[in-house]
Amino acid sequence: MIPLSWYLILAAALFSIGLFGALSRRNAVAILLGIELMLNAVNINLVAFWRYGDVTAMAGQVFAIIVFAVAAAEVAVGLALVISVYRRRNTVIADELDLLKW
Amino acid sequence: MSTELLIWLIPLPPLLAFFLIVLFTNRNKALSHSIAIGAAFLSWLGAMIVFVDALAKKDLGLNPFTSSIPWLPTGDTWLKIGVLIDPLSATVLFFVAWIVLMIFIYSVGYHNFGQPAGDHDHAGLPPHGATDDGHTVPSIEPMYSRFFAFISLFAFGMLTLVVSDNLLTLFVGWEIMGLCSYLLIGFWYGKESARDAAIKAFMTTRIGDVFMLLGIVFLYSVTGTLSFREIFTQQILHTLAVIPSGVFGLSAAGLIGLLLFIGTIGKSAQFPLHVWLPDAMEGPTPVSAMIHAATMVSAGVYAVIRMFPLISLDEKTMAIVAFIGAFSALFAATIAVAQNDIKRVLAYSTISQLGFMIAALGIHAYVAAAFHLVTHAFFKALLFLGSGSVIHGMEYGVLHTNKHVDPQDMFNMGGLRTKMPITFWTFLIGGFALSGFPLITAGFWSKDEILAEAFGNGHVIVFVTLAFAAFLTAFYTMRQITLTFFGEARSDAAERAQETHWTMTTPLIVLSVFAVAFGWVGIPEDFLGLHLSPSWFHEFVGSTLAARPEAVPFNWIALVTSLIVALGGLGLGYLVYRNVQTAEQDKLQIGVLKNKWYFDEIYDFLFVKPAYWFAENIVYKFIDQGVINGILHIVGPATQGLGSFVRNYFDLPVINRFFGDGSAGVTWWSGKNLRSIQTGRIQQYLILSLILLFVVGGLLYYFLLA
Amino acid sequence: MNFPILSIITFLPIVAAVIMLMVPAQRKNEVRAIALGTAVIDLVLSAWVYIGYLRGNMIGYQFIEHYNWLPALGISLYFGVDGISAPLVLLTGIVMFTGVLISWGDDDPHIMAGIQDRPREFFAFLFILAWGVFGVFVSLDLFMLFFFYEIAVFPMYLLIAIWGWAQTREYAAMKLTLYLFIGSVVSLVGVLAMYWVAGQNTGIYTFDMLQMEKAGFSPIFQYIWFLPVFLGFAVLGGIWPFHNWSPDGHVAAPTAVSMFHAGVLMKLGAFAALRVGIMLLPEGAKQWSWLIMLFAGVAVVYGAYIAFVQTDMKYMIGFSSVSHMGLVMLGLSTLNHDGLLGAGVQMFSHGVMTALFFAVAGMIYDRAHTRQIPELGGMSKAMPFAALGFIIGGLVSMGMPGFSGFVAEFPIFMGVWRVQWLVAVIASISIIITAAYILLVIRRVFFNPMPEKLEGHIVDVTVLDKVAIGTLCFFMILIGIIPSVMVPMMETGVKYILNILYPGGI
Amino acid sequence: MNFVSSHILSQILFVPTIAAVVMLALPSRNAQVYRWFALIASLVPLVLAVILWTNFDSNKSGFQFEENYVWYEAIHSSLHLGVDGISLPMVLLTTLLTPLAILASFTVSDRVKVYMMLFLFLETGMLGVFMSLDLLIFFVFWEIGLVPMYFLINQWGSANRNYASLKFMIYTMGGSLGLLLGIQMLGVLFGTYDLVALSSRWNSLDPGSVLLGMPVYTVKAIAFWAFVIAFAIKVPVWPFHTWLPDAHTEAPTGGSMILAGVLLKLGAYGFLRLVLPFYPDEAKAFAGALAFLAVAAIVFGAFASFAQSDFKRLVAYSSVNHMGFVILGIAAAALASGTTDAHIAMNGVVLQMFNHGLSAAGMFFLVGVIYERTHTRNLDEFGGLFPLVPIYGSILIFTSMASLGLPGLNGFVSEFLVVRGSYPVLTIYTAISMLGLLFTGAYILKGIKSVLHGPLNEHWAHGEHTLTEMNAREIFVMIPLMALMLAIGIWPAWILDVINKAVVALF
Repeated sequence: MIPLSWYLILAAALFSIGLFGALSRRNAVAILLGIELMLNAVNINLVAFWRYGDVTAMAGQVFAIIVFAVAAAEVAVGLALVISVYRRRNTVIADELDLLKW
Repeated sequence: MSTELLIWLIPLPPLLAFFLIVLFTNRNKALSHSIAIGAAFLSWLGAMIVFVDALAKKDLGLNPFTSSIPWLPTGDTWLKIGVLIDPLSATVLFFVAWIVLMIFIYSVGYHNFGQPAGDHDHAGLPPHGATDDGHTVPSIEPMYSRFFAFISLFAFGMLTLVVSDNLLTLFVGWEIMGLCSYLLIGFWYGKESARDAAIKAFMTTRIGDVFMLLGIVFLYSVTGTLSFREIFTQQILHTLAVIPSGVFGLSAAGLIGLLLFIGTIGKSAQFPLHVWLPDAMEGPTPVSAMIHAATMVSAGVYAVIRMFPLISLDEKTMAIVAFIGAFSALFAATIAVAQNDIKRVLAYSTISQLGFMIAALGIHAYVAAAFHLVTHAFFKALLFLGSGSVIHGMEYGVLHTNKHVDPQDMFNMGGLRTKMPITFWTFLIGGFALSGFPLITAGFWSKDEILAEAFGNGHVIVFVTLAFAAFLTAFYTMRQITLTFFGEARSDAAERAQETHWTMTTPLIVLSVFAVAFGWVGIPEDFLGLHLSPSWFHEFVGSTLAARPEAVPFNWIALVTSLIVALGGLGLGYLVYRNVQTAEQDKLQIGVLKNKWYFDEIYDFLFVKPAYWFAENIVYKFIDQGVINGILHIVGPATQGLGSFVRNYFDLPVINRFFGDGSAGVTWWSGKNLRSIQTGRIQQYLILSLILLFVVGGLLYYFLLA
Repeated sequence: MNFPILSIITFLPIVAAVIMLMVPAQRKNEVRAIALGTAVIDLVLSAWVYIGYLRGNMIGYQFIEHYNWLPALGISLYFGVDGISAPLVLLTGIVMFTGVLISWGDDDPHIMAGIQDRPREFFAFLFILAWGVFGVFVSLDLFMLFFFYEIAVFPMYLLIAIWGWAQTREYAAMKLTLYLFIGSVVSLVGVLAMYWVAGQNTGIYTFDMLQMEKAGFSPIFQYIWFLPVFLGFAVLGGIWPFHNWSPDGHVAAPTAVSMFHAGVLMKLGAFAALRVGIMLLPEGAKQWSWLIMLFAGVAVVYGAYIAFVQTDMKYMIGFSSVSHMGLVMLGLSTLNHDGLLGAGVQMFSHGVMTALFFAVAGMIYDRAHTRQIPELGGMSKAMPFAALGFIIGGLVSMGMPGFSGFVAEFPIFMGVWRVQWLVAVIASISIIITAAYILLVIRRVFFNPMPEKLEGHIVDVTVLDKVAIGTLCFFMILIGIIPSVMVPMMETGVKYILNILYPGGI
Repeated sequence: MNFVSSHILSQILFVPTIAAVVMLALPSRNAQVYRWFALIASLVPLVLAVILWTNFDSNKSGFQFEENYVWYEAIHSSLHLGVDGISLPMVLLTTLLTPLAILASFTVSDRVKVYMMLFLFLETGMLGVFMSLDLLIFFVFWEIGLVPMYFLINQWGSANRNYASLKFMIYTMGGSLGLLLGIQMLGVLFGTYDLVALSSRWNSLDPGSVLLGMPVYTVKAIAFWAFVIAFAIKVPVWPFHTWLPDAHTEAPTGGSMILAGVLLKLGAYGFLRLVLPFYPDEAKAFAGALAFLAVAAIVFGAFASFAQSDFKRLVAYSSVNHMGFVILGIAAAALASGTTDAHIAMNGVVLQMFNHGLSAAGMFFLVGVIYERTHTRNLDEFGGLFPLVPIYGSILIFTSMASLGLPGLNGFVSEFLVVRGSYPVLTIYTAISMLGLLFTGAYILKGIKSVLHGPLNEHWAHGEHTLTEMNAREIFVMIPLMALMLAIGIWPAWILDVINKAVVALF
């Protein structure tokens, strides 16, 4: 069957893509998408380890499900933030949102 | 009552009198002088009884009356004090008691008891007289009671000194007299001159006393005792004679003797410490008599006679003694010639006469010295009291005429022979005794014995000096008598002078009797080659010494010399001064003599002024204020400086600013410079953290896994 | 003793503080009354503890209380006093009581004595401070000790910054707080290290100091960690060269706070340094005692010299505190019977004395509105009782026999003699300098003629002030004349320490 | 009575303090109350001291009436009291002079209460030094004595009091620093402060062994000088004496009386009680230096006194001169320890301490009497006052003569003994010190001369500042002093054989 390393490579690739997206895109929504990709990369890892590890232990799947929940919540919060920012500032460009600047 | 106990009691009545008068009766003059005279009389009575017992006792010299008690605990032993009556002290006690009593009685009159109080007299100054129905009459002394208190204490001192059996109590009496002389010379302390004279007397004698005390201490620490009889035992004397003292190659005995003798020099006003005595004339006349005749100066000689066995151990010391004595005798006589103050003449003659005694001791003429001591005491007391009487008479005249002239200057007197007969005759007797008028006067016998001893034992120089001094003595005595009593009155005061009160004349008479009669007890056995009964005095007093001194064989030269000097001096004096009217006509008013060889000035220049200067500038200003305090005053500023230095140059800058505020400053600065990386761009932060992640990971990988 | 007296003493102030904060702000006198009542109760209780310890058999720790707090980490409320902490508890009670009296404040406008501005908050913070102080002295649990230590430090900032001397209060408050927190952080690291290592050695992870004493730290560990722990706490003890926060703090703080600060807080540092540094790391202490002695010896002379040149009364007292705390440290550094004994007594003696000093200085400042010694004078006429108090304090401070100062300093010097006589000789110089500046300040402030601009402005001290002064003087004289009211119990504590230091006996 | 006899020392010691505390509580506003209270309170110790004297067995050497109380057992120091033939006269002197000083201070009107309290505290301090057989207690009282005296000078003194009082205090404390360290060293070395135990063990130290990293003899020499300087400043020995004229001159009359009468004795007593028994060898070795300082004190003291124009300073310097004899005797005793010379010298020393206490106190009081009337101490402004104040004059002359050492009065006996004791061992020094004796006469006479004698200064004769005669109170102050001077001068045995035994046993 397919060795575990393939899944891990896939997850790493997916994570890197997501990371690149989060770092490079200027659009806040795109950054959010990047983060989502990273989360899902993690999910792949979790499930893969479950499958190849002790099948009776449910921890992997449980964690994956928790991650789904977190991701969903995060997207909701994230999009809400983006929308409210857009309403105030008429932009979703991350670089222009430097309120934390000194 | 045993004699010993009686001896203990003799000094006490005057002491009690002193305290009684000072504490209680000083307001009441009559009571005061009665107490004082009563006390003197009691002492006199005791002295007489003791004297008689002493005469009665077989060989008193070997086992005298003595008794002693422990006084000071010194480690395991006690220092004893006690009384001793041997022939010498018995004799001295005899004349002291007599003269003291006489002086006490005399003082009553002298201080004008019974006269009204002065108009503007006040304590501390001699009475100026009071107006009484138009005339001015002598007024009573304001400090009358005090005077009697002082002389009582004085008498106590002298009696203590005489009866004491050891050097310590002798010194006690000695010093008490020193105090009293200070108080009495300065009796009229209101007068600058009297005050300074008093201090001069005290300090000058104290110089001697200090050395004497040193001598006593030396003696005590060598022998372990101060009692005469224990010191004058063979082996102690021997040890003293052999131990070297390490000073001037003297033996211990020599040095001790010398130190004690210096004390005598001070007390008996011998050269070079004679300067105080003439000034001491500032005191009232009875005081002068007290100091010069009966007590203090005699005390000096008495001490030397007392310690004779010790002093005579070392010939060097004896030579010094002889020299001092002889020199003083001549030196003082020369000064006396040129004095015009009736009392000063007597003062210098005292110095000179004491010189005779000292010189006699210096040549081992023990008995002669003692003899002259006694006779001199009598006739010198007589002379002083007489001069006092003269002055008193003159003062009467001065007050009466209200023309002020110096009542003591002999050139204001003259012709008093008729005005004051008793005074004149007694004074004449005294004067003749002083100048050694042959055969009848006591002075002749004693002085002759000294000359005889000097000649007989071959001390030619001493003999010649003393002979010349004796000549001068006779000369100035006659000068004095002539100027005072003969011729015509030189001033109204002298005109008006009158005989004094009986309380003053009686003592004169009594003393004049002794001045004549006392000589007879000492007539040498082989006088003029005759074979008389042995000289009682020589036997008696001589027996004091363990080795009884031999009387010198009779010698014509000595006798003739003393006759010539005495009569020649008297005659010449009368001839020269018979008709001298004023001081200008007196050929002998030579500056150097009149100014006493300038000794006061020399001493003042050599000792007194330097002492003041040293004390003031060196010791006080320089050492204390300058050096010591100077150093002390550095400490405070030094602490201040160090403190502020630490605070301002270390605590504030280094610890406070650099470390304390400095650390805060660094924090602030670094924050200020680091804040620029706060871009606020989320992605930059993420990139940074990613880089950091890789760096840390790399490091961990490198260090931990590899 | 089942009656939880120590915890009552400790927690009473914080309770009172809370209650006071509930009182409406303008009801000043009620607030004051509550404060005074609390202070009195605490004084009585602490005296009870003291006497109880003295009357008891005086062995080891008494009045033990033990409550779990965070069992998982081995943290517990573990209270108890020994011969050294009992007097300090009493000291805290005294200073708290007198401090409240001093800062009572009446609303007479031209005396301006005490605290008129927001007394409610003032007393609240003061009592939080007291809470912390009591806690440190009584806890036998290292964590709790640290906890209370921090609690004691933080209100100082507010007290000084709000009620302090307007000119330097921000600066001083900040400086003080930073110094102390840095110090405590440094020692915290050490504390945690001890916690872990002790846990590793024994298997039980606990902050119980009695346990940790037996943890058997390796000499090298002790050698490394002694200095941070000791110095970290000693900063609060004002050890040279980390003393500089304290004079500024004293000067800026209001009177009562100065009293607390110099009287108690500095003892807190010394006490913690002793309890944690020396008792838990004895070997390290032996290794490093020379350095501590050096610092202390310098502090003694150095403080005296600087105090000598101060013209500001409070600065002078502040530096004299540096000098006297230097004596405490000197005593601790000797690590022998006499030295530790002296240090213990000196903690108490100095606490009372310097509290008195600051109280009087405050009274004078409230009236004359200056602390510059040259501008003062004639106070003995105006306020004789204060003058008497200051003079007695001065005599104590110059180590005059018959007062507590001598009883304290003499054994310290003896202890130093045993270790290094040279230090004793040098340190003894401070006695003279102290005498000099004390006498000078007494003369200038109290006996010199009063400057005319002060004439009529100086009114006598209030009854409350007299009570405060009297209380403080009483203890100084009592101990000076009858040392046995305190020394024996100090000695038990010292013996305990000596057993830890020299298990095999000396 | 049983209690009294068994605790007599502690009663003598603490009665004044208790009285002072009671006085603090007295509410009265009336100064007279405090004066009389203090006087009576100070008479109690005097009475007890007399009882002590009568019950004292002078044939026994060593300490009697010993008492021992716990004081500071943590450092092995206890309140150990006791007297022997040396301390007994000092106790008597102190208890005698304090009431007199208080009586002399009746004219003080400023803050009488405090003044009297300070006096009573002072008495306790001084007595404690003389009674204590415990080194630490000795030091305690030694220091305590300073404080009241400081405030007496500083508060009731005259113009230059600040300088004088500070100098006195700091100088003495500075001096006693060495003493403090020395005491600590002894305590550390032997773990006890008991005098008797200490001196024996201290002297039995092997001189070869090493102490504090130094050979024992070095340590001893240093400690010796530490002690000596402490006491020398107090005595005072030349050149440490310059605090004395200032302090004495500025102090109030009563203060000067106590200062000269008793406080100076503390130093000398320290020499007798501590220096000689603790450092016999060092004392012997350094006796020459000590004698030199003593002679310097005698001679320079006399000269300096002679140079004064301030009456009180003159008297103050006379103290330097007289205490010089004490030190001379001590040096001699150290040099000749064990011999009769030493015993005689020591007898002289102790007696001289007592005598100087009497005469100096008297002199200062007399100066105070005239100062209170004329408000000047300048000798040049007096003159010829004798007729105005005959009683005062006579008393002044009497006292001056006592202090001048006139035979028949007390001063002579002690000086004679001292000189006698030191002559064989210190011949030259003794001879020189005689020069000082000569100048003693000079300055005494100077004082009398410029106050009493000479032409009357009319300024005091009439007008508002007419000089008034001594009043009964003042005469009563002098009577006991003069009586004792005379008694000792005429019959010294009564006090000397108390001293003698102890001296023979100790030195």
